Amino acid sequence: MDFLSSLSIPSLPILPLLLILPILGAVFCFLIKNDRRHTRHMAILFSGVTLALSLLLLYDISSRGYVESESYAWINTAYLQMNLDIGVDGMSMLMVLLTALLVLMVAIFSDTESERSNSFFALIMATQAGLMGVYLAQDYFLFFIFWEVALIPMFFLIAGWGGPRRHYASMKFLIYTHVASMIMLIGIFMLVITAADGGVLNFSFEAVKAASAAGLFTTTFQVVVFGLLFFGFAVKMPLVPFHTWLPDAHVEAPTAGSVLLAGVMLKMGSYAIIRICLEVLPEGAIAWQTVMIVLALVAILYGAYACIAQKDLKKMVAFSSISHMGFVLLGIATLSGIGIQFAIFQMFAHGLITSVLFMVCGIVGHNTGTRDIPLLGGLAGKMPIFAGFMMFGFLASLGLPGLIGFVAEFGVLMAFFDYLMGIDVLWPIVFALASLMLTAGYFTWAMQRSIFGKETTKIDMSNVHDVNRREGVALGLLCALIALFGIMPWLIMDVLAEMPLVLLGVV
Amino acid sequence: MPRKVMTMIPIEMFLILSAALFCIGLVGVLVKTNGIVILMCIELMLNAANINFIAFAAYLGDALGQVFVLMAIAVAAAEVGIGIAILLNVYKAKKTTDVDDLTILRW
Amino acid sequence: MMDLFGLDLTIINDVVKELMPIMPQVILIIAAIIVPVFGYGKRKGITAWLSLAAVTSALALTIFLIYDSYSGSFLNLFEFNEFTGFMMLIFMLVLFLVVLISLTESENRKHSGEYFSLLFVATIGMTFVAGATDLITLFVGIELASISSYALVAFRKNDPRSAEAAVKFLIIGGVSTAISLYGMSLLYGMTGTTELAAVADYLAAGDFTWVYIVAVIMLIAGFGFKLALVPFHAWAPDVYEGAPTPVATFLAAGSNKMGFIIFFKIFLIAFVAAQTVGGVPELQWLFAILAGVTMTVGNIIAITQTSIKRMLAYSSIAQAGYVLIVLAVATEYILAGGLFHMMTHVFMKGGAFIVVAALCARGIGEYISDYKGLAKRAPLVAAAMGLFMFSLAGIPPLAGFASKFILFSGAVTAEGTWIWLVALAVINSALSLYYYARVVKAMFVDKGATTEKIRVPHSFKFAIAICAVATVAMGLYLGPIMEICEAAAAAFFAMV
Amino acid sequence: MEYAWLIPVAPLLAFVIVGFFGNKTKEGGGAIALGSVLIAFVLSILVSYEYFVTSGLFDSGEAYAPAPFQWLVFGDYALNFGIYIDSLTCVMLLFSSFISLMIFLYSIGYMKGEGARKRRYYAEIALFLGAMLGLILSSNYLEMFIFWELMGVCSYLLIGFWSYKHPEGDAASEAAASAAKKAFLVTRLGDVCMMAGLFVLLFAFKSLDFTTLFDPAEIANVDSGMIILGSLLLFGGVIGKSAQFPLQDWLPDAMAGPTTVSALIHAATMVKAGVYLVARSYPLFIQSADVMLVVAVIGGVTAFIAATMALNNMSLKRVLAYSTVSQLGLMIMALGAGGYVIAMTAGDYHASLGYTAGVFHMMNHAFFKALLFMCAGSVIHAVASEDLRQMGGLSRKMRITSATMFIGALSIAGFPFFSGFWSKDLVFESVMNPYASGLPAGDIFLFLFALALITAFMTAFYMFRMWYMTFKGKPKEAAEHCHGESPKTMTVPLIILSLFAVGSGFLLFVGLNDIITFSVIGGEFMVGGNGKTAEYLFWHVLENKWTYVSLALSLSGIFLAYLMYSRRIINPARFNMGGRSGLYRFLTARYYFPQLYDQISLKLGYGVAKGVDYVDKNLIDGTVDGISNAISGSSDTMRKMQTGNVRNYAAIVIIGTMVLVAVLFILVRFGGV
Repeated sequence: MDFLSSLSIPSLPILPLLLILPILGAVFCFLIKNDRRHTRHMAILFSGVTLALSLLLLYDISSRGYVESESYAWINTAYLQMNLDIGVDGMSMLMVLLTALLVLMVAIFSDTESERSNSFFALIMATQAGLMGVYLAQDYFLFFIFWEVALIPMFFLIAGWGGPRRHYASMKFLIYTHVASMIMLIGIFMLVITAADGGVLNFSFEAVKAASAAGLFTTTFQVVVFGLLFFGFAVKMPLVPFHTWLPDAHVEAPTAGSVLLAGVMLKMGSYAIIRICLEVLPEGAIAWQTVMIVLALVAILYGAYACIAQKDLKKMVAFSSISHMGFVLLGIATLSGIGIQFAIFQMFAHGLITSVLFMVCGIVGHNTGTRDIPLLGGLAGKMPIFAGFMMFGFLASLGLPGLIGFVAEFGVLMAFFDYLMGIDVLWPIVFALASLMLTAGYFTWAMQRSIFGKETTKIDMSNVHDVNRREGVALGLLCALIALFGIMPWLIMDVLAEMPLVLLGVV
Repeated sequence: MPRKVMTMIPIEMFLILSAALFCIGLVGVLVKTNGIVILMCIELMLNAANINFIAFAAYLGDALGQVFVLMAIAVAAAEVGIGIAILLNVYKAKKTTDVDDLTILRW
Repeated sequence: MMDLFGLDLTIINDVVKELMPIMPQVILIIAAIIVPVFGYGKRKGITAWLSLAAVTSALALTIFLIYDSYSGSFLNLFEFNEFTGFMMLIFMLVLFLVVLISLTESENRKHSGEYFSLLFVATIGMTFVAGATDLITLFVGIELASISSYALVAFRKNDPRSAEAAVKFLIIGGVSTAISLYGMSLLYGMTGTTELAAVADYLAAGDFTWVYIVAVIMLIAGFGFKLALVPFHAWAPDVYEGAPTPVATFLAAGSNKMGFIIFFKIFLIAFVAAQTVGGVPELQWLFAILAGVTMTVGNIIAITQTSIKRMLAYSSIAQAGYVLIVLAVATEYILAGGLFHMMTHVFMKGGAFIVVAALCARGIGEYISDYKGLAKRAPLVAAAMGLFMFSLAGIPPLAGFASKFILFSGAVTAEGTWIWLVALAVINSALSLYYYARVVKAMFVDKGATTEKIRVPHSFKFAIAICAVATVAMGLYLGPIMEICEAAAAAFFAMV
Repeated sequence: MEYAWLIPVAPLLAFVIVGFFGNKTKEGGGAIALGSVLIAFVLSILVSYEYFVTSGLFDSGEAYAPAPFQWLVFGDYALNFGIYIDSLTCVMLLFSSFISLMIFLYSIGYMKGEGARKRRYYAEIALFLGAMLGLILSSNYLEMFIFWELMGVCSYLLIGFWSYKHPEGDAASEAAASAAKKAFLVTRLGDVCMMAGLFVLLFAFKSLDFTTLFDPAEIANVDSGMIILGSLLLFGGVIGKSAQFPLQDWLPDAMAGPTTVSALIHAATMVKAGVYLVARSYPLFIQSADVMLVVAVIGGVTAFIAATMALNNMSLKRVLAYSTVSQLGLMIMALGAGGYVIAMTAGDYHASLGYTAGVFHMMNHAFFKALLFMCAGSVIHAVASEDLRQMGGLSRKMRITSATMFIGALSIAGFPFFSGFWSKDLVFESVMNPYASGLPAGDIFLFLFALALITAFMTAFYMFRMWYMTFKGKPKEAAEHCHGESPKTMTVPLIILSLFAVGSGFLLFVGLNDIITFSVIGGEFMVGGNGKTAEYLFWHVLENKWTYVSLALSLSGIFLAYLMYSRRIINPARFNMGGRSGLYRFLTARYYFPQLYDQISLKLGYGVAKGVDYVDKNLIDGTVDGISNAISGSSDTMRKMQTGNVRNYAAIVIIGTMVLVAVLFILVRFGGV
């Protein structure tokens, strides 16, 4: 750490670099001649540097309450003021780290997309650029731009490298989420224009926050706008009943796509709910609290039940994400410091865990040629290491203590219980707890049918091989992190220490 | 009583006349299938407007209306000129000027 | 007084001063007269280059005039100000692009002189409309533009589709002309003058006598044809499909902008004039409804189109619907947004048509299915097309998104009267992504029958490049252009 | 004592090492695992010695609880990690590490044939033990819960050890997999309850440290309702882990794992954790007599039911499994009864007999049950079958095994002066106690006492039924190809343990009487110390008339078994009518508990899931697709309006104009909206 402190970090404009590097990476990957190894190495290089930078940033701002922001002039006309305001706080810092990490993992992991690999990796880097932007933006215009930018490369990833029904899935994904974000756009307009109050339209987060603090937003206004924004974010998260784009998209997407989609993209929704809805529209949040809680519980249980019924392993995992994102919303909906803290924690945890799960699904699909659970069985015999990873991932996902998932779920549920004690209604906790049972149920059942029991004869297992080195490295690293943060949760909690205070100042 | 008043035809008359002309032209456009005839009907409609202009000009004692009419006539002439040319072209291509036969481009 | 060979030069100076406001048009007029002459010489190619030179100089002059914010009027029929300048800029740009891609349009070898001069005349008409201060100027300008575009549409003599398109264009156009002329006559009768200002005052008064209603509706119906408002849109798809693609480009990118100017000059002015008494709510609501219907119908029909040109036609109907919001809301900010959207529309829609034209020139069909696997055959063109499509759909960070962003945000007013309209527009533009994405998917995802490369003529490449660059630049850095738009809007509001 | 945290760490470390490099080391990591547990055992001895003798904490009856390490702090809640040592901890540490040592040693021989999978086996049992030791040392409920769940997973892994490539074929591996799943889910149900309990307690106390929760002052200013709710939910966890009624049914299935694993689960680790939790949570539980009553009743019912199920079971290991469940029931019942008495006679109470009995019985049970399982293991090892009907006459071939197993059976049956005898009779008396001292719910306890007596009889009967069927009579087919006694690594532990099975009872009179006690003195809780004197207990047991009643029952049970299965004087078929009797089938079907579980999981789980799936596919997704279809459909119809006939276009224009007029007229008429 000495050499770190020795080189003066502020001289290094990390924040903009975090945005620029992925774009450069995309360009380079695209320009490189269509050679799988080189493009992959290029992608690994760029995402690695990005990860390193974000870690550097973390270390750099750790002394300053994990807050950092920079602003560059961009558009200033008689009517408009949109500047390149980028910055991080505890929450976005975690998300940035997650993005950088998962992209690196994906770059290490994916090797199966043989044709057009240069555009494949370019698209992945482009997605990273979009995601980074969403988490760094401090200006609504910028935020929305990146929000949409993240969409397009993902569309191409699904449509170009996806499964048999990729045309349907990609279109559905694109249109559905785009409609949602346009609705959200109306909300943003209303926010900014009401905040401007006849003056220059200043799109920066600060301006709107200030207006909210100054009480320019009446309660009815808040309720309406909260609804508009919340719909946009709910589709992204996704919440039942706005979720149907997700299973299709996941089932058809290539592994890398699924990992980024579930690992980071879904978080955009919950991130935005906290960042925008809660910070700017406190009264709206209070008005919508009950609805949010109901939606969260529905998502949790619905997702869990849907998992039980799935035959496709990947689809099951997709639904499990819905269920787990429900926990995130549950934490947010308590509108309490603990709840939000652990909602963010859960976002991070789910990001790590679900990546493992999707990688596992990818390996199954690739090595055995099918992800259909009834066709699988006794894989543990042929692919023991794989079975180990799968088991680890599933156990982590069902909230095994000692792994990151447990801490998050425990915290969220504790926050929810706290809230319930506050309003003296205890029974809703039962649903949340029931979901824990269901989760354990479908995961163990899936394991029993896919990796245990007698080796399947329905598919040709003769040339099935175990996890190879690339996959092993990626999965191993992720699993290690899952365990690490499960045992030392304070590493994350410290980053989040300031967050809820910031929010509770408003909520 | 002075003759001036006697010769004064109320403006409503002109308006009714022009309206009638306009409607005739309109109906013509809708019912006729021959391109040439349709062009003529359009001329009718234009002239209805012209009558309005003249009448108003007269009653307002203002020359602008007449200027406008001259412009309009010129324009109409040009339009017919182009129109005939186009219809000729069509006739060359399809040996008919019946607009109902021109339905390649649709949906 | 300076004096050369006993010849008083100040006279020239005076003439120039006199003609300064319409100098760009003068250049075009001269070109329109000269170019056909060369059309019968041996080296027909020269006509193209001549006209390119003319356009370029006119464009340059316009830009110069805008640059030093010149303003002046010509015989109180035509006034040049920032607004006029901006619109002229748009038309000149369109003309420039069209001339550019016509350089190598093989079918124009014969009569190419006439072709170009027709283009010029049409543009002259539009530019006069842009600066018109009098119904007469307005009418003459419109008719100049219309009549010469009839001829342009019919230009491909031995192509029945071209002829058919021309006939439809002609008949509907004629009817509309008649209707609008009748409306104008009524207005003249009511106001006793043909000055737009007076007309505006009359409309602003908003006493809904039968004459008033009939006149207003006739104007809307007559001019609605120009920008293909639903229900006056039926001609547009057929004409765009039938016309030679450069001409279609000209119409799509240029002539429907003229329609907007007319509406602005007659109605928007009136609404602004009545702003103090809260505008003319009835008419504004009428326009709001028109806007909603237009954008919805346009988008919905576009979804199932198979021919790209028709699809683009419907999409420009929808775009017209978006811009029509300006008339409903009638604030300076949204006018700026509307102008901005027109500007971006020139490049994205023009660019799209140019790509189609370029591929037509290389024998690629006009159907979406013909574009399968284009990314392999002509990567750069395909990329540009993708840009235009996404920009039209309003995907950031492209120009289309920026202009829509400002246009729609302008409609979200503090009292929130038009929220429903914004919602409708937003949903529409989200739906529109569907048919644009289909084209993109065909080009990039689907496998084509063949993968042999396509070489696009250089002039096309150049034009496409211009459009692509503009599409990206105006999206990423909309500051300067937005300032011009705001200046234009301010000038327009100052006219009241 | 500050190095006590090394006790669990040693096996955990072994888990990591073996898990990654096991195959490169001796016996697939067996050596390392053995070493780690040895370290743990030695350390436990040292720690206990320090606690009891040198530190002097024991004499003052207080716990060694150094300032914990802050693990997670949020809101005004603090979750810590630390160690908490009192006499109960020490006892648990000692016997579980010692027995694990024996089992690990035994495993070396037992798992010889397993080849490469040994690595996995040793890693997992090391983790298992580590979790158990960690749980024992935990200084708060969350820490406990974490290890608790870890054990759940280990049991899942170990029960499912043969879930693929089972030595006895695919069917068996399927069974193993489903048994593992069942064990995990059923215990998970309890764990979820416990988790809820944690929420309640955490909310009430703002902390989960024992030092806080067991502080009478703290308890005083917390709403008693919260405590009752919390302790009931905690007990839910116990029901799951210690296989109490109604969640007892996973344990018999858990026999699918290797026998050593069963021994580990039953004797040293998992199921004992539940009992330990009750004992540990005494200060909370005794806050309400009702809670304790519930505990006692659940225990009694379990003891009885499990014993009946064992009566006619034909699988060697399953009989032992049921006996475990039944014995656990006894322990829980004793604890409940003891606690009930304290709760009733609130305030000052001299050392709770029930507590002593429960913990003491847990310890003894650990010894003889480990012994029994390992004997069973060596039998199975020899005859490669678990079916009692296929054995017989083995005592000639395997002398040591049969002898040691006989001792174990005597001990569990409560034959005089064997370890089981002392603890069991203490249990009986503690259950009798509330009735004797005329407390409100005395009749219930009388009933429980009756159950206990019957259980004692049945226990003696089925244990010896098992023993006779295995070792006496003429050899059946499986017994034919039995190749003599098992290797030394297996028999040595048997002998050692059998010594304990005989003698461990006397520990009560050489100090244990003063160690495993719980007492409330002036509102202060005190674990250890202040117990009844040894000779008091000794004579107390011998003078108590109920002792002789239960003894008589046990003996008669043994005798009956002798008559039925050794001398064949009474034909068992007379009872079961050749398997046709309803009762017989009811028992073999385990009271139809498995079906009940399956039905519940099917209806609540799969049934609903199907419904949700249907809704998802048709209703929700259907709506989305429906909308898009509607749009494209309307698009199709609308584009057909574009007939291509110019006159229609003109007509459209005219009609449109008319409509506009109408619209504007309406707008004007109704005031511009």
